[in-house]
Amino acid sequence: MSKRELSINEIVRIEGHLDVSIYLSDGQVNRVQAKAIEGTRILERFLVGRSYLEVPEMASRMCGVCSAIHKVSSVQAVENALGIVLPEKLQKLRELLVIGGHLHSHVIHMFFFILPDYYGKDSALDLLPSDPEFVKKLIKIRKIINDMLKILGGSLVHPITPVAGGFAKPIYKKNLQNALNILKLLRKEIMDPVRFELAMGIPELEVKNTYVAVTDGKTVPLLHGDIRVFPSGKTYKPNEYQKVIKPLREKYSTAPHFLLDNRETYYVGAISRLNINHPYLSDAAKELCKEFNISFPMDNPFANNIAQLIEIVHYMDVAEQLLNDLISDPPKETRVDFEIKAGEGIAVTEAPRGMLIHHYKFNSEGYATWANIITPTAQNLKNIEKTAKAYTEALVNLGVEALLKFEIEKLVRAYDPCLSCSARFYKENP
Amino acid sequence: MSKSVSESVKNPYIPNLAEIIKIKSETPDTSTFRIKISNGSEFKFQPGQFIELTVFGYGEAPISISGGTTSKDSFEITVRKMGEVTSALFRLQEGKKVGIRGPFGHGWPLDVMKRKNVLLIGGGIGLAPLRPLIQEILRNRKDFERVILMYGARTPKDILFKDEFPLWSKKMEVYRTVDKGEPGWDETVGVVTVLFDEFEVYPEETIAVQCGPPIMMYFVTKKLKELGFPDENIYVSLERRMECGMGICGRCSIGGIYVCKDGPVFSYSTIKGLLERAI
Amino acid sequence: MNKKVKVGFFSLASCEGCYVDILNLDDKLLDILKYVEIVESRIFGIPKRSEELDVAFIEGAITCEEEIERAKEIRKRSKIVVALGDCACSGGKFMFKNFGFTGAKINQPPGKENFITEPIDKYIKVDYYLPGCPAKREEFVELVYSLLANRRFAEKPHSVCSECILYENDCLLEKGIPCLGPITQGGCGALCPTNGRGCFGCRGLYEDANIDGLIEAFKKHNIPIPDYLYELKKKLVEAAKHE
Amino acid sequence: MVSEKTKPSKKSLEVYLIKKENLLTLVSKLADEFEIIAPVRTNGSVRFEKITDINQIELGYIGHTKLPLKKFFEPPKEVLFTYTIKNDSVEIKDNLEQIAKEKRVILGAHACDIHSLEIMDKVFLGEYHDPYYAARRNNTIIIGEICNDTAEYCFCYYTKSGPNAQSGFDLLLTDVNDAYFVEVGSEKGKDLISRFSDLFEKAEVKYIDLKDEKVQKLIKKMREKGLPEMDKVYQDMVNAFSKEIWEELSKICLACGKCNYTCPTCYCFDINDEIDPERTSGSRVRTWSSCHFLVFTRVTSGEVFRKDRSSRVKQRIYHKLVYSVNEIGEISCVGCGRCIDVCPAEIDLREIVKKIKGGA
Ligand SMILES: Cc1cc2nc3c(=O)[nH]c(=O)nc-3n(C[C@H](O)[C@H](O)[C@H](O)COP(=O)(O)OP(=O)(O)OC[C@H]3O[C@@H](n4cnc5c(N)ncnc54)[C@H](O)[C@@H]3O)c2cc1C
Ligand code: SF4
Ligand code: SF4
Ligand code: SF4
Repeated sequence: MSKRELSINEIVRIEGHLDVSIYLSDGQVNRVQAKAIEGTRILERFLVGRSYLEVPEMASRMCGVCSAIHKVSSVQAVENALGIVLPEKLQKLRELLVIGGHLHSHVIHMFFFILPDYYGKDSALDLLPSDPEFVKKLIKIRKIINDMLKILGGSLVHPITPVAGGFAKPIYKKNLQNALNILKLLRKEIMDPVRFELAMGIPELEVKNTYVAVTDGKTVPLLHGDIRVFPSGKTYKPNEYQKVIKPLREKYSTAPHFLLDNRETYYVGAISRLNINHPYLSDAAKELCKEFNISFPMDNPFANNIAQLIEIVHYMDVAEQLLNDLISDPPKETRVDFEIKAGEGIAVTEAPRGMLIHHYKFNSEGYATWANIITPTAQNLKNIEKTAKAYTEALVNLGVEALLKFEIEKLVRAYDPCLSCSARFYKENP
Repeated sequence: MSKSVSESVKNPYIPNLAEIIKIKSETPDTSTFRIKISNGSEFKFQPGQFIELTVFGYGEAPISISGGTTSKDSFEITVRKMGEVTSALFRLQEGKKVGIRGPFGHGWPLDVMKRKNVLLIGGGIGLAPLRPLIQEILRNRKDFERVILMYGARTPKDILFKDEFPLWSKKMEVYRTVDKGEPGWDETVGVVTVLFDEFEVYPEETIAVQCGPPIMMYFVTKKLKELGFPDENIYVSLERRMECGMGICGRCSIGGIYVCKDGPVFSYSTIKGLLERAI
Repeated sequence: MNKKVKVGFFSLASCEGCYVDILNLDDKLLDILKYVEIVESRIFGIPKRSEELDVAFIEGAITCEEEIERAKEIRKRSKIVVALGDCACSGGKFMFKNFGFTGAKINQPPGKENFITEPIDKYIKVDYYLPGCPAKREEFVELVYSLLANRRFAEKPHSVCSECILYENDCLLEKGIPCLGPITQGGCGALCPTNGRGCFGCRGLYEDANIDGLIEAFKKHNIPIPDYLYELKKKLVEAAKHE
Repeated sequence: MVSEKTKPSKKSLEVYLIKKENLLTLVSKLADEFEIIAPVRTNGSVRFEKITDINQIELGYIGHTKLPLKKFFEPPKEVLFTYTIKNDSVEIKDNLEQIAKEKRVILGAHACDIHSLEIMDKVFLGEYHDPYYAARRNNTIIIGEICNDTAEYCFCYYTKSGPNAQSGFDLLLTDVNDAYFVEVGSEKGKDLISRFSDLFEKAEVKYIDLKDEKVQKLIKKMREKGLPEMDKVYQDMVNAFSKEIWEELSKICLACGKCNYTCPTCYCFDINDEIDPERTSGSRVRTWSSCHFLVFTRVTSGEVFRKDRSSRVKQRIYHKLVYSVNEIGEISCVGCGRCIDVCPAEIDLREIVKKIKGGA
């Protein structure tokens, strides 16, 4: 009997700390554990007792990569609690900001975290000597997106402008015009790298998964919609999330794990969004799917990356549409008035890495009395374990165990995990 | 007042290039640098004036001229390694270029001291601006009556201009003290003011000039007043933060006067009348 | 400069926003790489090598034993340690992080009723601080360049307000929006107030912070006084006693 | 020093009229040659900016801009010179050459701001000449404007710097309904008129009266504030130096420095070097500083000469009303009210002086 444990410590090029342990005996894969080893920051605890003004600021600090969506989701949950309804145009501005954040995050993930894998390099910077022009192009792309984020959010990490009731600062027509110009520039630069990566393809691995994403039956929604499960087709209202999404504490991890209905692992992320909402992709995104023979549903866990690339194109189209709308008829107000009162608010949104839930209760003075945040990566951990097990088995069967460590890292990375936001429980001493 | 250097270039903010021609270590953290203006122009100054010293790549700092009255084109500064600019200066070797603006300000009142007793009081690096005055006095020794130097340093190692003291002692009375003695030190131990017990002074006929840390000047002045010195017979050289040296940057203002252009040497009667406390 | 400076990037409990913001330097980052070699960084994809380092940048607060050990290990092999960002500098979540959890009872993690996040300098010596949430990327460049040029890293001994006025912003206090600008150390270019939102103090206290004065100013503008200001005051009074 | 509010003598003064649309024409013509700096409304408040479009100009704004005109003469941050270090030699390149090339017109300066520049002149062009300031002053044409109304914080009447401008302008406009009444204050101004003579017409005497009426109205309105005359409080201030009031103020002053940065006559600065990482080139930069910061008087040994906040609160106010009289012969408050407007602690110079006069 040969029992052993293969551990992969501190997977690089992901956001946060994650170890993976694979327990093998006699060529059999017994168990795979995804262990969030992030020191705990128990953010919800910080939120309790804070005023509605501060809650989104602190919630934004869940994650430095996708701070835009955390900020906006948090603000949205606050607004729900206080009964604030945003005028349509401010809503559109919010969406624009979030798209900026998604583009920013997808670009980092696809070009800086994923790309080196396919080159067999440690770091995107290692590509510098062999292909400086390419690296410079990637950097230029980021710069363009950064310029856009700056216009809409006021800062690149932890955007400043979204506040309960709207925006902290007016965003003028000329700002929007600038953003539109920037977007056009982006389109010019980004299509080559997107095609390049789509052409590289992904490892073969078929695993049937359950996919969960926000849906509204009209678009690929980011900020508003119901919770849809695929393939079952079951749909839940945002305020029903606690009925289906059930937390599970694993002793080996500082992050909570989640199961659907207490039994099923599920996948959230770009792949789920598109498996569920692909009919509503923009024309250009659909074209691209055709060009690369992409059809839905995709059942390869690595296909999340393909979905992210498709999304880059889709989001640019949506952003352009939004900008054109807003430029032709810019928002007149910056912020709507509201009164502070007790209430409970939930925001179910789509972060770059998948479905995100912010849920707060406030007392009558506007101080948070309860908070719950469910991040995409935490929801994915169980599915990471499931697919990593399947992939390990496939590799062991192929007799390429030597590649195991590298390939499993690659698989984990395909999920675009973000540990700093998922790990929020205190690490109990064993 | 001599403004030769600032006049030779039109813009008073632009330093004149100068060369370090000699470095002499005085104490573990203090050295004397002899500096020569590069374009060969004359450098005239009065004892007590200061320059703005640039170490290129680091910045500027006000430094008193510590010697060289007799030379036409070079002078000395004695600098303690303290912060950014001064530390950078210590990394330079002979032959390297620095920048000089100035001289700035008003020096010691030599005319007032003539035919009087002179009491020089220095503390630490504060002896540096007194040195050109001492040199001047010794060169024209007969113009002055009794000349006394009181000097305090932290330890015997920290005493500046060690090899000049023997000569100075020959031509004037020298009293030294250190805060912390060590084996071999047979002179006084204690703060500068204890040296007042060593001799007798005649306040009316004596001009007292002092430079040292603010706390020293505070106590020395208090003592001088106790001894009966009239305000007009007490002079101090003040230190303040300064950036321009020309009374524009506002940093060295004390109750309406500027240490840089109105000082750094002041008669106690001037600063005593200020709204703000100067020492 | 002939030999490149070896640096490592590490993160403890944090959101990694500081690193993302350093990535946001974009082409300026390439300039820095002329002088700097990144020998260890998870986010740059450079795995643990346990080499000796010239400079270690540590992001994140300390929240558990492992992180204390990790910080000590990094300190041991680094000539210079830089606390990067508010989490590392102050324990995170801005200056009010450890102060007064008002309102409802807090869910305490089991067995750790007095759980608190700590700045790294509680456990190791820190040579430089880059405050802010996230740390300001331009300031990161400034620090790297000062180290290269053997210069002192310039302190920012002024208030956020003094930067706010340079943008000719209308003061938020006048609009009834709470702003910690008057007691917060500048250097950020008053980024938040300029974008219409009150300063949250992410850069730590301004050296002459007048907390009482701010409380008075809030009162004058009918702004409810956050509890943490009183807590902060208590802490400062205590700290002064210890001096 | 401006001592009395006299109205312009009807005979000796050259006065013109310019139609409002002609003023715009004038500005667009000047724009070919000069940078135009004018009041512009952004986010609700008015600030002086380089304009790119004459429609941005907002003449007739009431009160003050947040930052005064000093930002164009002593910028918040400016490079004085740059240098390169090569082997053993150093080459210095003075930025003055660049500055000397700029040509600017400032449009819409109010009386208090115009006078503030005259005060700054005494500092920067006094015993020592600051060539950077001098170059900018030389390069700049000032077209002032008489205020249409006084604002909450204005008290220029009590500092003898307004509401009429006596000197310090090249041209001075007064809005007289459909046109501006134009007074000439300098050779530069005269020059402008003769170069663009087709845009101006001779003003009838009645316009002098119109202007005078306007100024008198402003004076009347301001006098209702009942403040002490600031140039006559010197002795009271001197006597009040050790009064309790400063201790009280130091409790609420946040030492934030906004009052210094916003004041048109606060000029204190810092000088530092910035260099490249290879230490081969650098620049000497000057930045604004504030006497409210501890670092203002801190020297390397760690000594801070104005450590107590009360001494710093005092410094600014005494500099304006006392030290300035010793240094340049006049008070250096022009009554613009900016410091009162921007102070988060709502510290009000006028109230302080009133209290002191009242024996506080
Ligand atoms: C009139 C006068 C004469 C002086 N003479 C001497 C002397 O002969 N020998 C000597 O060793 N020291 C002298 N000093 C003190 C010397 O200027 C400071 O030690 C020096 O400025 C420290 O600069 P730094 O860059 O090394 O220190 P840092 O602390 O790095 O200073 C940074 C900057 O702060 C400013 N600064 C700091 N301290 C002072 C200060 N005391 N005065 C003015 N600006 C300051 C300078 O602009 C300097 O560039 C004198 C100071 C004054 C005002
Ligand atoms: S908005 Fe905040 S930072 Fe700006 S001046 Fe007001 S208090 Fe200061
Ligand atoms: S603006 Fe007000 S609070 Fe700030 S330093 Fe000036 S007087 Fe003090
Ligand atoms: S002191 Fe205040 S009122 Fe006087 S000129 Fe300065 S900013 Fe204006």
